[in-house]
Amino acid sequence: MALLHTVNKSPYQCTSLQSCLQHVRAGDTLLLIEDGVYAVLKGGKAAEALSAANGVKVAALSADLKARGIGAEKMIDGIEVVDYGGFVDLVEQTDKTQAWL
Amino acid sequence: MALLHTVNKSPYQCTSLQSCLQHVRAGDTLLLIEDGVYAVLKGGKAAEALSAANGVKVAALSADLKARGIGAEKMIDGIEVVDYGGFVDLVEQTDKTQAWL
Amino acid sequence: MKLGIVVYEGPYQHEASDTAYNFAVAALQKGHEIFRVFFYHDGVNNGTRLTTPPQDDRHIQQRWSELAEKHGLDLVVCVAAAQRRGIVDEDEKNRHGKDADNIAPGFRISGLGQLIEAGIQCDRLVTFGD
Amino acid sequence: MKLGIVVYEGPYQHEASDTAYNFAVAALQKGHEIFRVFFYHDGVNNGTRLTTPPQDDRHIQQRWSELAEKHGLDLVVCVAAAQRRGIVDEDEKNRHGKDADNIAPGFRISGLGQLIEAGIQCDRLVTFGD
Amino acid sequence: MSDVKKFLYVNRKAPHGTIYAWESLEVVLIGAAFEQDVALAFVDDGVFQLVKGWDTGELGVKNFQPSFTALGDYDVQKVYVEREALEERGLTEGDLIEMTYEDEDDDWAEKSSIRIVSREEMAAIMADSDVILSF
Amino acid sequence: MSDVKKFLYVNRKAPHGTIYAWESLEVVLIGAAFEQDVALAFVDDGVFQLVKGWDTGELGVKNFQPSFTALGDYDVQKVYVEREALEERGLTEGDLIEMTYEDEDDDWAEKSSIRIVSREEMAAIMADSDVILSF
Repeated sequence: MALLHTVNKSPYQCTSLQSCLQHVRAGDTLLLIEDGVYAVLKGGKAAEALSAANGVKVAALSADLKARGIGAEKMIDGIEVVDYGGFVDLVEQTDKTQAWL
Repeated sequence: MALLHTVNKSPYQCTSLQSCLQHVRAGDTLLLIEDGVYAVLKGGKAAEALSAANGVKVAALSADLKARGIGAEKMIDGIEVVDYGGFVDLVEQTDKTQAWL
Repeated sequence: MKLGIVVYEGPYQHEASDTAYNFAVAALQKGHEIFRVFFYHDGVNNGTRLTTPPQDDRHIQQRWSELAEKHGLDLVVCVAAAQRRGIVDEDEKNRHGKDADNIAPGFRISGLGQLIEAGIQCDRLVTFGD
Repeated sequence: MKLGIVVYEGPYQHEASDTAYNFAVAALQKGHEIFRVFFYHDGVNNGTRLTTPPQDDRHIQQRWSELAEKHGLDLVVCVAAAQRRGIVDEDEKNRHGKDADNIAPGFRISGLGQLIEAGIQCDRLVTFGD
Repeated sequence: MSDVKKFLYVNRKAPHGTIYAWESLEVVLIGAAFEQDVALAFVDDGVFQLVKGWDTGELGVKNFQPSFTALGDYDVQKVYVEREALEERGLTEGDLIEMTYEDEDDDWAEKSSIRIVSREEMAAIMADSDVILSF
Repeated sequence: MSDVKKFLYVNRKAPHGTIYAWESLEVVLIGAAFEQDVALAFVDDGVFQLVKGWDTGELGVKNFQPSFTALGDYDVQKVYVEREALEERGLTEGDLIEMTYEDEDDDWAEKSSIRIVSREEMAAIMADSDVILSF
């Protein structure tokens, strides 16, 4: 029963990414949306926690990355960038969604 | 020019208390309100940071403590409990207020 | 798949309603069915027709109303949450003796059971909030 | 002292409006002057008269309206923020061609300059938000 | 798909500061009528919702804690509370309200609904549910 | 009290996720007409408001970043950005938009409004202000 976890808060302001990462299981997918996309910033303190998430696919929403000026050159490796259609696909490919509000 | 800093978020959910404590100066006052009062819990991880705030008066709003079941026996030492009138007095005794929203 | 979408925050203040809307559009484009969009907590504030956002910005309520009309979406505003926030339709206006209503086209006010029903009926429930 | 109070969040969803109200009552009891209460961001939602909260709970809008009447408080709702959220008085209703208004007694809609003026005139500005 | 789904209410926010805790509880109360398999999860600041001894008089908001206590009457029997979340906050099970249900398979004996689980168990509980209502 | 007060706008939130950043900027623009001594502070996630290169088309919201760039025309000359906040987020001054003003005391030379300051300096700037508008 794979979960799609969505995180929408900046990891610099809020502990929700951290809590999410403590509850993900191998095979789950984590999708960063809204201010949650700031977790992908290369050289940022929050990126370390993200890099350590083993066995979990990590994606980020393109609309939110672009709106915040986060281009590919500013992102850590291993992040799949998806558009809203890709978000829908992730919801379909997993069994249910948990929003870490 | 002494500041009154108000923090209204749980330190377990949000980094605003941490940021506030990085910006307080000797002679300032910190007032915990709303979910911010959870910082006073004895034995809680967040209480350590609060105890380390040197030269700063730390107060917490009684209405918010009571509403959350936080009695004196659950609080770390050194916290002044004030009611809404005491909040008003703190505003008057300091030069200006910064809300760490 | 059959989707339920849940929105917890009002328009403009939080991005939640924008994300939910963009997600809904993408899901419809991919041919999925949206069983219901349920507005809860401050999310009920998406359903007032009295907003006038700046002309060079998106009109969040109108977007929802137009999407509902085009695709027959069921936009449900929780009645208990709506009473706390002042979202009122004709029935609620009469029931509570109010002198105005403000519900937008395509939205309807109903009970929390509609959220549970969405959970039962839908293949997936996706929540957007703060 | 002369106080300015600023409220950034709507009723019920966040505690901000409760804290601001309780603070205002305490300040008045101590003989301080409240120059203005300025409602910004979602705070404008405190100013709708269409809410019907549960009978065993506080009525946030009515409390503000009654406090304003009793003490001659100036409750100002920011017009730009109000337009985004659908808080409308008679003038705004006519200006934007709306068919209803929802402003509560004791509240008035005005510009952001009222916030700056409060900053200039008041001895202290105290902000409540999320 | 079976007729009965496993509903999991995940509560992660402190009470009073926002209305999420209270309005989440209202969903649970309404949802009880739908005869689904219901469980509640309290993680992160959600555990503060169950800390006993609320006195909301000075704050001036309704005290909705009694409704938690009444959940047993609504046939809510599974209340999972994360041990690590309690420990980080300096709390123990003794700080929490009592929540009970009557076990019809055991001569209606009154039993505690609260089950303290590890973070790993909590993750498994989420994975095992059919529908997650996130608050 | 002098006729002119030192107004400090403290911005601590990321753009887009909430409207605080945008509506804060609207206050600055209106406030400019009041001829007070105005300064902006960007701490915590507030520094994200100044990261250049926003493209809000796919998200579908208005791009209000140009209004930051125009603040010089509103006589906003002091924009303090906290160094530690940038560093923790993997950012440098080069990631930020350009903000300039024309210095009337220096033959209207165009100068950068952005001043990178330490956390300790930021605390002193807060202490030195008369009115803090917190966002």
